[in-house]
This record gives sequence, C-alpha cells and structure tokens, in this order.
Amino acid sequence: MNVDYHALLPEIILGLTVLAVLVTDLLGVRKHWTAVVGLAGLFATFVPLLTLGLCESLEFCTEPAGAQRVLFGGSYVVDTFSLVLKGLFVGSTFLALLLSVGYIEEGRYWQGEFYFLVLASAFGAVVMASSRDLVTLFVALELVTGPTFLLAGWRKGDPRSNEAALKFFIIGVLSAAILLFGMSLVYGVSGSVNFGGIRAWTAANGDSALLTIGVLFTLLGFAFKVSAVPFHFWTPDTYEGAPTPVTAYLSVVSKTAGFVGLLTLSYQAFAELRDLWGPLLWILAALSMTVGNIIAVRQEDIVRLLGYSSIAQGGFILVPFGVAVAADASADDLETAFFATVTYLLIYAVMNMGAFAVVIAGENRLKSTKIADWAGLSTYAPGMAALLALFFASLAGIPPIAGWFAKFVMFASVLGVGDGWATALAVIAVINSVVAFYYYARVIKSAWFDPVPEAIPATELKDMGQTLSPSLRLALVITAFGVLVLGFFPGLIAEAGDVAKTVASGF
Amino acid sequence: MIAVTALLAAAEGGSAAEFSDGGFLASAAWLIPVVPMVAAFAIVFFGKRSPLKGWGMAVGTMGFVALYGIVLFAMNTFGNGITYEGAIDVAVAGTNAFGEALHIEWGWMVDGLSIMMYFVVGVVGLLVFIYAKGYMEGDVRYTWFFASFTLFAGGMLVLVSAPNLIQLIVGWELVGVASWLLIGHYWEEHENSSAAIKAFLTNKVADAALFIGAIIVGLTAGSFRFSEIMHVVAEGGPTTGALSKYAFWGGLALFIGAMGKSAQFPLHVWLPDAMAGPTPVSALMHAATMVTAGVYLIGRMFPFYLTDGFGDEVRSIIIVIGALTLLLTGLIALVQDDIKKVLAYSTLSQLGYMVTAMGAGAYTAGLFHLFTHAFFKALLFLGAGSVIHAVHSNNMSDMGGLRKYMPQTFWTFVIGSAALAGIVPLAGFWSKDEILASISYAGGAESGFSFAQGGEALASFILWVAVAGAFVTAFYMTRAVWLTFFGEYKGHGHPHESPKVMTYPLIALAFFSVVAGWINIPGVTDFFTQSVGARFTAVLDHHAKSIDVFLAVAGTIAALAGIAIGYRIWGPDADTQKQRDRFRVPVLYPLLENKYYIDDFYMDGIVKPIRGPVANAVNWFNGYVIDFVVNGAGLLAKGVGKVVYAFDQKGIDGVINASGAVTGGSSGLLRKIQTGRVQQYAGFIVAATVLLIAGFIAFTRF
Amino acid sequence: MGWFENGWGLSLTVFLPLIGAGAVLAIPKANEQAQKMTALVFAAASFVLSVVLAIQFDYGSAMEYQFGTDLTWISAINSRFIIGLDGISLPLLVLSTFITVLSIVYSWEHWPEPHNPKAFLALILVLATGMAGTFVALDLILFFVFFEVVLLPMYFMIGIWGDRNEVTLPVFKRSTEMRLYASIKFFLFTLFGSAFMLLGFLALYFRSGDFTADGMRTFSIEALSELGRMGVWGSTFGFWVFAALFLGFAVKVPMFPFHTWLPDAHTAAPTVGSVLLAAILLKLGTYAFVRISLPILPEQAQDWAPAIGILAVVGIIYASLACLAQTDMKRLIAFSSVGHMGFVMLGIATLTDIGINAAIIGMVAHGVITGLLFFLAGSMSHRYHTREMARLGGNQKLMPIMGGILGFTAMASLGLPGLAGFWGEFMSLLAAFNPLGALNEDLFRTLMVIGAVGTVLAAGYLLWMLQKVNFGEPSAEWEGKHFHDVDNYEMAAWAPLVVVIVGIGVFPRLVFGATNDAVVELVTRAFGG
Amino acid sequence: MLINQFLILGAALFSLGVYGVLTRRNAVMVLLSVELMLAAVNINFVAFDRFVADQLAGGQIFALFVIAVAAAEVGIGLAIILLIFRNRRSANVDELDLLKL
Amino acid sequence: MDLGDWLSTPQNWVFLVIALPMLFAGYKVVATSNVVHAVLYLMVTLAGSAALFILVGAEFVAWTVVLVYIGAVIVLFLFGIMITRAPLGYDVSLSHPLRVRISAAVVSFVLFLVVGGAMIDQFGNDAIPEAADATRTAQIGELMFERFVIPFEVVSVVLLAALIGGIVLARRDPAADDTEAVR
Repeated sequence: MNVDYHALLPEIILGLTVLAVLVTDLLGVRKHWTAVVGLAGLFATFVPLLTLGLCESLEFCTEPAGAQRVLFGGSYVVDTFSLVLKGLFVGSTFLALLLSVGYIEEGRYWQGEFYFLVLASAFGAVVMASSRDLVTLFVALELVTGPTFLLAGWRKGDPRSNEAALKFFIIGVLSAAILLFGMSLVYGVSGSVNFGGIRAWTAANGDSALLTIGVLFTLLGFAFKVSAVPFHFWTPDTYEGAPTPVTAYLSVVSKTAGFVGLLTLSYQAFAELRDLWGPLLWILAALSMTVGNIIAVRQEDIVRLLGYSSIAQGGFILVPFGVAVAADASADDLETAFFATVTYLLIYAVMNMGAFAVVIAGENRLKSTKIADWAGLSTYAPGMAALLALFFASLAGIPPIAGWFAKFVMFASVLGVGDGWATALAVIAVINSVVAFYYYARVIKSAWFDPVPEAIPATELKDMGQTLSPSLRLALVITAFGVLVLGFFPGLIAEAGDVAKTVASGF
Repeated sequence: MIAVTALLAAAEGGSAAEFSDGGFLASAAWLIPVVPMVAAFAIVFFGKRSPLKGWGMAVGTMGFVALYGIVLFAMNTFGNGITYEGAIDVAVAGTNAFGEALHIEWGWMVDGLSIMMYFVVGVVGLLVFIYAKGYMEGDVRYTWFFASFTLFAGGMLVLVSAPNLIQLIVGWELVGVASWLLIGHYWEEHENSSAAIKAFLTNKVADAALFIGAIIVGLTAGSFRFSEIMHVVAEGGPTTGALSKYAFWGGLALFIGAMGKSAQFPLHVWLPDAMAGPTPVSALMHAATMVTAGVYLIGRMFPFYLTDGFGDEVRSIIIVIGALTLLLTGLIALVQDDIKKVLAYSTLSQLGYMVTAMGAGAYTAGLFHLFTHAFFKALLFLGAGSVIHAVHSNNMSDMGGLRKYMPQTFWTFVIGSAALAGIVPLAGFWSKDEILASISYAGGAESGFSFAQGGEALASFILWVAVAGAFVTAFYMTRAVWLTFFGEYKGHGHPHESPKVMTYPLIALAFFSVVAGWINIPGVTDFFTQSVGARFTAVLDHHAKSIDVFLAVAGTIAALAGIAIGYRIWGPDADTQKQRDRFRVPVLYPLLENKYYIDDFYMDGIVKPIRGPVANAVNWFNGYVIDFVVNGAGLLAKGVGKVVYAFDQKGIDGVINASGAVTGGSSGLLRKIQTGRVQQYAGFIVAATVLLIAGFIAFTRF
Repeated sequence: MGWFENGWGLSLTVFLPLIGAGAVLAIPKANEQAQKMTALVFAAASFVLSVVLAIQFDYGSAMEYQFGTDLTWISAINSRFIIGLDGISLPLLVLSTFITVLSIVYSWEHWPEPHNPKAFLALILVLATGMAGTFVALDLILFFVFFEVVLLPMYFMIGIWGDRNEVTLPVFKRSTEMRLYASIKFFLFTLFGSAFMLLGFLALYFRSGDFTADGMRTFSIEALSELGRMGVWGSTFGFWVFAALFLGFAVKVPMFPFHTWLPDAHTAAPTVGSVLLAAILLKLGTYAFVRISLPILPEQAQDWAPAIGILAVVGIIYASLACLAQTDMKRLIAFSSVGHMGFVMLGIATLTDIGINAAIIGMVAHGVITGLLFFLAGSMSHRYHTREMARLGGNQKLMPIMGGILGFTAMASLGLPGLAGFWGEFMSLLAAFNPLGALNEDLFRTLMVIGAVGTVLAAGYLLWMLQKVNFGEPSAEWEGKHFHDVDNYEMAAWAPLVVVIVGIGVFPRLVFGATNDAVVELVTRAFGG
Repeated sequence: MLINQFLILGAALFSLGVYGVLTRRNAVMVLLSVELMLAAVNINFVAFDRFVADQLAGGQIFALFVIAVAAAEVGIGLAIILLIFRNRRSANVDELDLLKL
Repeated sequence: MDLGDWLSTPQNWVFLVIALPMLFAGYKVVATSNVVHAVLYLMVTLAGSAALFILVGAEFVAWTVVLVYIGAVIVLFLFGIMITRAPLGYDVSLSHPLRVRISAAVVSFVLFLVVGGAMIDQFGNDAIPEAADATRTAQIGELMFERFVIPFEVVSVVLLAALIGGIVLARRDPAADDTEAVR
C-alpha cells in the first residue's frame, strides 16, 4: 500500500520525538535535556504542519492546500481542521513543557519519564485530530488519557496527588467503558466504524432507540473529557492535586482533545442526528456555564478556581453546539457554530496556558495557591501581577485582550440562528459571563488592591523566588504576547477557525 | 460675519420712517457693554498693581459709558430719534419649527429705550462710582469690590444693549451674579452670604420663568430678535398665528422673570436683604441697575403686551401685581428702623408704580418714573450712606439732629425725599403724575385698549391705590428725614460731614432730582416721550398731552397729607419715644414688622423642607433602595454560589479540607482521606446518563 | 500630506498614547522624571495632532466623515477597521486628548497614594486611547472594543489609588474600603451594560444580512444607519435591540436608575481618575446614543424618546435634590454630573437638531467644567485632608485664588450665561419646547418646565456649596496652618480649562460650528428633519 | 442464533459491572468491575461484527484494541493503587481506608 | 420465531450453557466478599466470552482474550492484590453498606432495562447470518496493518506509556516521600 507520508509526517516526527526523549533519558545526561529534546521535537513538528497547510505555495507539494488527504480508506484524514488542531495541540504542549521544566526540576520528580508521558499524550491528541473512525478515535483518546492518569499522580509523595490520580483514573475508566459501550452500539446499528459509513447509514435510516443510546453514551464519554457538568466532579480535585503543569496540560490539551472528539463526531459521524446531540450539548453547555461559574465565585484556592473556571469555559465552548437545537439552522449557521468552537478553543488555549504560567510562577514564589496569600502581589512583583491581571481579564473576556473575541464569536454563533432556544442559551451565556467577571476580578483585586498579608513579610517576598526559570519566562512572554496581539487582531485566529470549518460542511 | 442691519427702517414705514440709524456712534455702541466687561476682568488681574487699586479703571469705564450715554441721549432727544441694531452671528444651532436656521447672535441695540438706559446707568453709575471711592476707602477687598461693581454695571449694559432675548438673558444673569458677589461682599458674616444667596435664588426662580418665556416667544415668533418679534406682532407675518397662540403664556413667563429682577410682590423678598452689601451697591442696584431691568424688559416687549391677541391679557396681571407691590411694600417701609431698609421698601413701592404704569399700558409714564426715580433714589441712598458713614450705624434710632453736623447731606437728602414724595416741581412729581394720569386713562371708557373684562373698573380702583401710595410715600420719607436729621443726636462719637468725593455726587444727583422731571411736562415738553419713542416698532401708548389738574392736585394733596401726618407724629415737639409707642398699632404693626410673614413662609415652608427632609429622602432612596437592589443582587449571587458549592461539595469535599492537614501521614489524615466520594461521582455520572437516555428515548420515541 | 488625511493622522491621534503607555512601562521604575516626560510628550503629541485635525477639518462638509480609513480587520465576521471624524465627533475627540494632557500635567506633582507614577501614567495613556478611539470608531465592533478598553484602566485607578476610607453598605451592614466597593461596582455595572450592548450589536449584524445589497452582514455604522433610514428593522426586533443598546449606553451615561455606580466611583477615584471619568467617560454613553441608537434605529428612538426624556428629567431633579443632601464636596460634584447628563439626555430625547446640538455642547461643557471642579476638589482635599464641606469653611480666606477659581467654576456649572455651561442647559430646554413632530409636545413642554426648575435647584446646591466651602471664617482647626495656594502645575492644568469655559460661553460657534451641519444632516436622514 | 441473545448478555454484564463500580469499596474490585464492563463491550463488538458481516471486521479489531487498552489500563490502575498503598506507612489492613473507595 | 424454534437450534443450547455461568460469575465478581474469588470469577466470565467468540467464529479475538486476559491481566490483578495485602479471606466490608447497594442496583437495573428494551426494539428476532467460515486470522492481520495501522501504532505507545509510567509510580524512590510529602 502506498501511504502519503507527507500527510503523516507530523505524527511520525512526534512519534520519533517520544522515543528520542526516552533514549535521551537513558543516556543519563542532565535530565532537562530530555525537555529540550521534547521541545525541539515539537518545534520540528510544526514544519510539516506548515508545509501541509501552505501546500499550494510550495512547489514540491503535490496537492493544493485545504484539500483533504484521505488515508487508510477514510479512517484517517488530514484536512485544514486537523492541521489547525494539530497546531493547537503541538503548540500548547510546547507551552506545557515550558511550564514544566522549572517546576519539575525543583520538585525532584522523575523528569525523563514525565516528558515522555506528556509527549505520548500529545501524540495521542495529534492523532485524534485526524481520526475519522471509531477505532482510531478511541485508541487515540486512550493515549491522550492514559498518561495523564499517571501524570496526575506524579507528585508521588503527596497524598493529594495520589488521590487526584486515583479519582481521575476511576472516573476515567468508567467513562471509557461507557464510551465503548456506546461505540459498540453505534457500530452495531450502523454497521460501520467509519464516520462516513455511520453518516451514510443514519442519512438513510434515521435514528432508533438503540442508536440514540449509542450516540448519547459515546458523546457522554467525551463530556467527561471536557469535564462538562454533571461529568465534572473529578476536575477540581484532580486539577488541585496534580502538579500544576499537568493541570495546565489537562485543562488545555486533554480538554481540547475531548472537544475534537465532540466536533468530529457531532459534525461528521452524527451529522444527521442533530436532534440528538443538539439538545444534549445544549443542556451540558447551560449546566457547565452556570454551575462552573457560580461555584467558582466561592473558591479560595487559585488553582481550584481555575478548575471551575475551566469547567465554565468548557460550557462556553459547548454553547455553539447548541445551534443544532434549531430545527431550521442552516448549513451556514452550523459552519459558523463550528468556527466559533474552534476559534474559542484556540484563544482559550493561549490564555489559559498563560494563566497557569502565572499561577506556577506565583506558586514557585509564594509556595501557596491560596488567593488570600497572593494579596498585594503587585507591591513586590508588579510584573507578575500585571500578567495575572492580563490573563484573568482575558479569561473574563474584556476587550482588548484576546478572550473577548472568543466570547464574541460564541455569542454570535448562537444569536445568528434567531431560534428561541439558541437565543435563550445566548442569554444564559451573557448572564454567566457577567458572573464570571466577578470572580476573575476578585483575583485581580486581591493581587492589586489588597495589602500584603502580615504573615509574609514583604521584604522576604521581594528577594524570594527571583529565579523564574527561563523556560517559564519564555512561556509567559509567548502567551502574554499572544493574548495582546490576538486581542487587537483577532482576525489572525479567526482565519484559522475559518479554514477549519470545512469539516462541518455538507449539511 | 458682522451682519449690521439698520433693521427694517424702510419696511416699517409710518412712524419709524424719520428715525436715523445714528451713524458711527450707533455702530460703535458695542463698546458700551464690552468696555465694562473687559474692564471688570482687567481689574481682577491687574487692579491690585494699578496706581488707584482699580478704582481708576472702574471710574474711567463708567465715565466713558456716561459720556457715550449723554451724547447718544442728546442726539436722540434733540435730534432725530435713533433706531439701530447691530448683530454678530455667533452660532447656528439647528433649525427652528419653521425650518429656518436658529441663529445665536450677540448684538447691540441703539434705540430710544436702550439709549435712555445707557444714559441712566452711565450717569448714575459714574456718580456712584466716584462716591464709592470715599465710602469703600480701606476696605479689605477694595479692588475686588470695584471689579465686581464694574461687572455689575457691565452686566446691566449687556442686558439693555441686547437686541435679542438670549443676550438679554445673558446680561440678566450676569447682573444676578454680580449682585450676588456684591451683596455677599462681606462674606465673613454668614448672614451676608445668605442674603446674597437669597437674592440669587429668588432671581433664579424668576429666571427659570424668563428662560421659558424667552423660549416660547422666541420659538413661536421664529426669532429671538426683539425687532423681529415686534414686527411679527405689529405687521403680522408667517409666524403671527403661532406667536399669538402662545403669547399669553410667553408673556406671563417673561413677566414673572421681570418680577424677579424688579422685585415685584411676592418675589420682592430679596431686595431688602440686599442691603447687606455696601451702600454704593444698594444705591446702584436700586436706582439704575438690576431692579430697573424688569421694567426695562416690559418696556422692551411693550408692543407685545399692548397688542390685542398677544400679551394684552397679561397686563391685567401686571397691573394688579404692580399695585399690590406699590401699596404693601410702601406700608412696610413705615415700620423700618434701618434707614436703608426704609429706602429699600420705598424702592419696591416705586417699582410698583412703574409696573402698574406698564400694566396700564403707559409705556412712557413707566419709563419716565424709572428715569427720575433713578436719580433721587440714588441720591437718597448715597445720602443715607453718607450718614451711615458718619455715625457707623444703619439705625435711625442711633441718629437724629444730624442736619447740624452734615448740612450738604441734609439738604440733598431733603431734596431727594421731596422728589420721591412727589412735591412740585421736583422730578418725582411729574413722573408720578403722569403715571396717575395713565392709570386713570386706562380706567376711562374711551381707553382704546382696555385689557380685560371690567378692566376699567379695576384700573379706576387701582388709581386710588396709587394715590394712597403717594400718601404713604410722603409719610415714611417724612419719618425718615425727621428721625435722621432733626431732634437730638442719639448716636455715639462725633458725626461729621463726609469728604467731598462723597458730597459732590450728592449735589450732582440733587440737581438731576430737581430738573429731571422737566423734560416731560405734559403740554410743555415731551422730550422724553420723543426719546423713548424711538423704536423700530412704534409704541402706541397714551401719554397725557396736558396736565390732568384733578389728578395733580389729588396727588399733591396726598403727598402733603403724608408729610403733615408724618410731621404730626414725628414732629420736633413730640416725644418721639412716646409717639413710637402710639404708632405701634396692635395687629397691623407686627404684621408689617414681619413683612406679612412672607419671608418666613419661604424659608420655613419651602427652602428648609427641600434642603432638609426632601433632599435627605432622595439621598436615602439612593442608598437604601437603588443600591439595596444592586448590592442585594450581588450578595444574592454569592449566596447562591454558596448553596450550589455546598451541594457540589457533598460529592467532592474532604480532600480540599484535608489538604491543610495533609502533611505527614498521620492517621487523622487517613480518616480524612477515607472517603467514598469517587463512587458518588460515579453514581452521579451513571444516574445522569441513565436519566438522559431515558429522557431522550421518551422524547424521540413516544 | 495625503498620508495624514487618509487615516494615518487619525490613527496616530488615537494610538500614540497607547504607544506612549508601552514606552512608559519600558522605563525603569526609578526614573520617574523620564516617565513623566514620555507620558507628557505622547499625550501632547496626540493633542497636537487632534488640533491639527480640527484645523484641517473641512467644516463646509462637516456631515461627512473625514480623515477616515476603512481597512480589513476581522474578515471572518466582516468587521472592519473603519474610523472617521465628523462634526459630531470632532469636538469630543479634541476634548478627550485635551483633558488627557491636562491630567498628566496636573499629576506632575500630585501623585495619589500609593505612589507609583509609572503605572498611573500608563493607565492614563491607555485610557486616552480608549476614549479617543471610541469617538472615531465607525464599526460597531471596533467601537465596542474601544468602549471597553477604558474599563480596566479605570478599574485599576479606582481600586489602587482610590479612597481608602471604610464605607458601610446600607441595609447589609457590610463595611469595606470605598475604593474596593466602588471599583467592583463600576466594573460590574459597566460590563453588565456592555454585555447587552454587544447582544444588540450582534442582532443588528445578523439582521443586516437580509437587507444589504450584497447580502453581506455588516457592522459598519454608516451602512446600518442607511438601513435604519430605510426603516427595515421589524418593530419588535427593533424594540428589543434598542432596549439592549439603551441598557448599555444608559449605564455609561449614567441615566437615572442606573446611576448609582457614579457617585461611588467618582468619589472613590483619585483626582485624575474622577476628572477623566467625568470629563470623558460619561460622554461615551451619550455619544453612543447620538452616533448609534438614533441613526440606526430611528423609529424605535421615537418610541423610546418619551421614556428617555422622562428619565432624563427625573435624573435632573433627583440628582439636584441628592446634591442638597451631600456633606462630601466630591460626592456632591459627582451627583451634579448625573443632573447635567440629564440635560444632555433631554436634548437627545427631543430628537431635534437643536436638541442634539445642545447635547453635544452640553457634553463638552460638562467635560471642562466638571473636570475642573474635580481637579479643585482633589487639590483641596489634598491640602485639607478632608472633603467634608462643613470643615472647609473660609477657604476663600486661606486660599483666595483657589477659592476664586472654585467660585468661577461653580458659576459655570450652574449654567451662568456667558460661560460654557449655559448653552447645554438652555438649548436643551429650548429644544424640549419643540420636540420632533412625532413626539408628544405637551409631555416635552412639561419636561421643559421641570427642567427649568432643575436649574434653580442646581443654583441652590452650588451656591450653598460655595457658602459652606468658601465663605465664612476658617474653622479653628486650620489655626496657624499654612496652606499653599494654587501651585504652578495646578495653574498650568486649570488655566486652559478656564479659558475654554469662557471661550465656549462667549463664542459657542467653537462647538456649534463643527456640530451643526452634521447634526442637521443626521436628524434629516434619520427623522426626515 | 439471534443477535439479541448476545446483546442482552452484554447489557446484563455491563449493568453488573456498573453495579460493581458503584458498590465495591476496594479499588481493585472497582477495577475488576470495569473489566467486566469491557468484557460486555467486547461481546457486543464481536457479535455485531458477525451480525453485520463486516468485511472490514471492524468489530473484531475493535475488540482486540479494547483488550489491549484494557490491559494497559489495568497496569496503570494497579500502579496508582500501589503508589497510594505505599504512602500508607503501614501494612495494617484496617488503615487501608484509601483503597476501600 | 418462538422459543421452541429457538431451542431447536443446537448452537443456542451451547450459548445457554456458556452464557448462564457467565452471568452467574459476573454476578459473583461484583457480589462476592472474597477478593481472590472475585478475580477468579472474572476469569470465568472472560473465558466464557472467549468461548462465545469461538461460537460465532471469531477465533483470533477469542485466543487473544485467553492470552491477554487470562494469561496476563488476571495475573496482574492477583499480584496487585497480593502486594496491597488486601484481605485474602472473606471480607464483608468489601462492598458499601446495603443502602448504597440498593440504590446502585436500582440504577444499573434501570440501565439494563432501557438498553435491553432498546435492543429488542431494534433487532427483534434478527438472527446472526450463518457465516460460511470463521474470520481468517490472516484477514484480521491484513486489516490490522493496512487499515488500522495507525491505531495499532498508537496502542503500542499506550502500552509503552502504561508500562513506563506504571513502573515510575509503583517503584519506591528513595527519600522522595518525605521531601515530597511536605509539598
């Protein structure tokens, strides 16, 4: 068989990187070289992504850009959507590694293995972006999830970390089982593991009770990944217990992987079953936004707050799916919804990574994630406080920082349909975003307006933790630059989202 | 930019035809308001450093104005009447109801009426300014005083030079502010600043009405220019209908505005308190500026008030208000001990005369009284000032027998009082007589423009009110003169004649008080009539062509009676203290002493409630109602969060709470960690899943 | 200088301050002098540019957008970088750059605690960009972004440099620091409003697709106004959209029931913060009404005008009465803003060109006058360390010059003819007598009368304020204390304002000259004149 | 042979597995129950594979992958359990609360 | 077709013979209060499933089950139990109290009913077509390496990751505990 290796090049490079990391670890050099290798590999992975993306402008490239490269009889497709998301995965993993280096080194963790697992998981995510059949999707998902179970428990000595790992694991395998059961039913009813086949069958025969169960089980399996309410229970504990860089990774890459599953399944495999997943995701979106936000208001721990915030953000990202409830939603509307989700994911990745970068920096300095302990941060660490404000304002969606555009396209997608339910979801989203302003502002307030707690003498804080690892600094610079530029020129990211929406075509 | 319009001189035709446009003097008359305004600021910034500490600039300015006024007055009176209107377009702000651009203009009016005002303000002002140098010597804010004093005169000139309602409002309010500054000149004492505020606010109330009036008239007439408005009234025009539709309300509102400045009952309360300011201020305020503004406004709008179908119904209100003021305030003057208060109330009463005249449709008479009154009232105030300067007290009970010490003051004061009382042949007599004549004419059946049902009856009643007023006037002036200058000196220290800089103005004013009336002796001279008659739109009022002997005699008798009774009560051979007691009529006296309780009503009935309970209520509303909702919403959200979180925590809690204790693997730790939560999560998940599929199947299948 | 006309001049005016903010942040913390200079230079440059724009401006065609440009911005949602300057926005743009410069000059020696000029200046400059940008944006999304840019800096200004006194919330008996309460209140209020505003914008965007020639959805204000003129929006749709926009703008103005953030924010903010809030930020709301609500939704504007007018007048009376009850000088001034904006909104509610002219000159006048008042209040509390009017008696004796300026400004604020404040009040009352034909004349004439009464109340609280603050003998507690009267920086910051106040008052063409044609055009297009 | 007899069997095992997950206090037992669920899934897959006569044998292959993944998960799970056990500094069974999740 | 016809086909008898013990074993897995027994019962169930696979002609899968599960996973479990020193004898506290068990039973039973009902609704009496021959292992292999090569590679990484990660977590690293415990 002849394989389009150009199309597979990213996966190949990444796979090799995974092994390379392992090998470097064995070589017994200074551990952080493993990280360097990993970073280099990720960087290298960008190259084929670009060549594939900008194909027609390159002479050696045979196919025009944007054209779907269908491999393995349609079970694996490299199209603009998958390229954009691969870029997202690789990029965020890159950032996640940058966040890790200092943290892991300081904490006497197992470094080589750590990077190996992170990269393995990222590899799974990258594969996932192209999977177009249930088998590949499931296996890739397991590859994304499996290593994260282990990483969650990476702070071996810390019972909280262990707890986190175990909870995460048990809920994870349970939902995996549910997911599989659903997939088996879908397969059985439609007689195909391939999205195309499934879609064709449903187009011809419509749905049935058993298929409904199959579809719901499958999607709910992913709802766990995106920690949508009521499948979110593991999230705050795991986020808090896991090493913070892992949390960052979970909240961005693994979450996004879940959304990729939802996107491809909803808009391709189950494209004809809008009346199933539309309402389902409508409900999940509304619940996630509301519960996540309301609870986040009460949080005293910044990581935990980010946990709930990411639940809420997940809800916002789910909102565009709600378009599908509108019976008369045109193909155009659905494409817009798809575009909105992807765009939100891209911006969310940057700003959330940034937020975690600041949190790690602060944690490294204050040895605490209690918001109260961060009070008066601006007095002794103005730069850090400024970045904190920047990223949290972005999460809150205040112009001109990137987050606003994500929220904006989200509103736009649901309002565009002019359907009662969709509009209702938009209104829920608006109210929620106002609530969200409050707790994001609370963190900013504590860092900027409140006095330094007496417990910690400011002088001590001043010299404390001046040694931000260069990698962390780099991560901060990248993300900060990102949110600012994207805030002023959201067009850049919108383009990516725009080209990606081809996947949702053909309604 | 400068659109100088010798307005409609030709178009008017008829009576206006022979008027000249005044040539250069008129076209340069914009200097009259501008110079003082500039001077005022100049004094603020440079006064202190200037040799005469600003007095020089001030008096120079007034000299200029006076000169300009005299020349124009002479030209206008003895030559052709002058009608000229200059205008500078300063903005176009939208389009009015008739689709024409709404122009905002600065300009200057040079016609009989404004020229007369220039003359009065200039001459009286100049004399008062000169006098003030002596009076204000050594004052803490000497320079500042002259700055605001100049602003005061300047504002008045802006007002009288205004060719349109908007500029009139500007000058109007400038006068108000200047008066606020001057009345509150000694702001260290709380009473003075309060008096200033009282004056300003009372005027502001009227000004609100003036705003509305100006808006109504200006918009319905299609222009804010007096000339245009009068044209619409007299000749008719596309907007005549609109104007006449709202004329009554417009006219009424304007008149209420006039009531404020001209201190007509019941808005008169601020004027007596205005005595808190230095005496020269009172002199200028009562004679030439400020209080004359209202009368001037009515005069300016006169054709509007005169013509049927426009403001004529308002005149019945005007005349009644005037008459009320005339009598009631005159009576209050009887019981005042403060000499300036006596004069103040007499001013109110005289303003009542003028307004009554205007109400009776007597344009010339009203203005003529304004003209003469300006001189002798200024004279009286300056005289009083000179006395106060000498005895360092305002109270007549501290005076007496001063004629020995200060003869010039005494004689000039007597002349002024006589003029005020209306004794032949002094100025007051002629103007008052003309007013009486006009009122009686209005009451006459043959009056061409009886203004309301039964108007004649009303007028003829008011005629007697006016006569009674004459009597009262003479009475209280006699009292004032006697208590001040006759009998024994009851004050302390050694009173002495004032310096020349103060006495000369007195003499000059005394001269005017004598002769001013002679320029309009019915049947003999009608210079004044000619003079103020020079208008773009002819004012067809009635003014006596010959002396009405009956009225003249009646007026004189009333005056003489007043003097006689005054003399009888306050006369030399009577024991004044005993007389005073006899004078205290049980009910009437306290009523008058408390000014009919009007001030008390305003203060306790309106101002205090608004400043106190009402304002506090609103503030309370802000904090306890609106903010209650706002804060309540916020706290509610938090509360909900608490509840939901608690619910969530039932599933999740424990670990976090434990996290504090998580250091070191104590068994306590283990007990904390011992938690079957995970399976509760699992339970939630499975339950939720089952519910969802069941629900969906139910919905999709059945 | 073609580059200047075709968008660069305007863009520079808007973005120079932002660049300046970056520059200031780049300077090491220690080097305050350099920070000040940089900030001043950039702000001044922006001001000079705006003046050049005003000079180059073709007043003959003030109704057209000039110096504008139209670039691709967010192609995915067809939102474009459209900016332009017409007679309505010109005065406001100049005002904003002008006030910014003065704020920096004033700050020179008056730093609020905690002392941190670097951050403070940076925030001022960011604010400047947001404000200027809002006035030139001609694309709803661009407008929205600029509209929101001002939010964070002001939030920080209030929160960091704000008033640290404890306040106790009525009813709830929770006490917190003024600045914390005020900042979050301001933050949430504004965001609440703008969230709905955004929904309104989006609704317009989606509807527009059905009507534009090429079927393209658009955010362009011009294009949407054209649609509005043709009256394409359905009545219910229009109603809800107008409601959403109204909510967004009314909070910012602020109009009567949504005003409560203002007194707290103004009182708590540092001097310069209050100045910028009062002078410019409030204008964003009113400007938005004129620029967006009226032209795009003319019919709905006519339905809503009576309600707006009533709320405006209620605001006038309500604010005046509230002022009478204040003991805190700054809070009094803050409340007075509500009243003055009431006059502005009344003018707008009449939907006549006179009214809108009045509104704009009212905005400008309120900007300079209340700005100056807040400067004065700031300087006085800086010297006396109190804002309690009861304790400030006799200020006129202790600081004659400052007292004089205060008196002057108070007079301007109560609408003394011949000073800037008069035109806004008088003209909007004037407009209320002849509102747009479709509106209820009797209602608006009643409003006119009530508004006129409002002017009396305004005179009342300002005069009494002066009496308490300036007049009488200084209280014993200042015995033997020396108070430095107005210093040079203050003078440098205030003198221009005084000049402008007199200038506009005597020669209103300074504003009307620019606005009138544009306003007439706007009204004619929207309401057929 | 009916397809349903396999499916019902699968459903039954799956439900049993769920029951186990919800009731077992010991982590290992929970893991066992999950394996039970996976077994049920496999039965479904294979049965369906034959039922639809899938030329791609998708069901069987899926089952194979499930088996592999399941093995991996068991490994991971036991490792985590072991880790937690190690952090109890005690062999005392009664203190192994953590495992009785 | 009714029960009679169904019973008349021999495979169904075989099916019953395999399936019923499976169900019983499955029940014991979740119900027994002896850890080791539970594991062994699971083995029975899996063996049953393998048998069923052979019955329907999926040999390769069947043998894989036997190999991987019974050969490896079960052993893994036993090791795990040994190492964690879970009670080898009967342990009544192996399950949650009755209250929990009942609610769990309700939930899972409803689940069974819904799913089962849906299955019957879907397939009714559809029979599995009589396959001419069992799926050839070669065929599976080909598919595995042509069509499903990507997941195959991926799953290999999964296993590798599980292996390495598992080791790292499970091994006792010197002195790590106390330093880490502080964090």
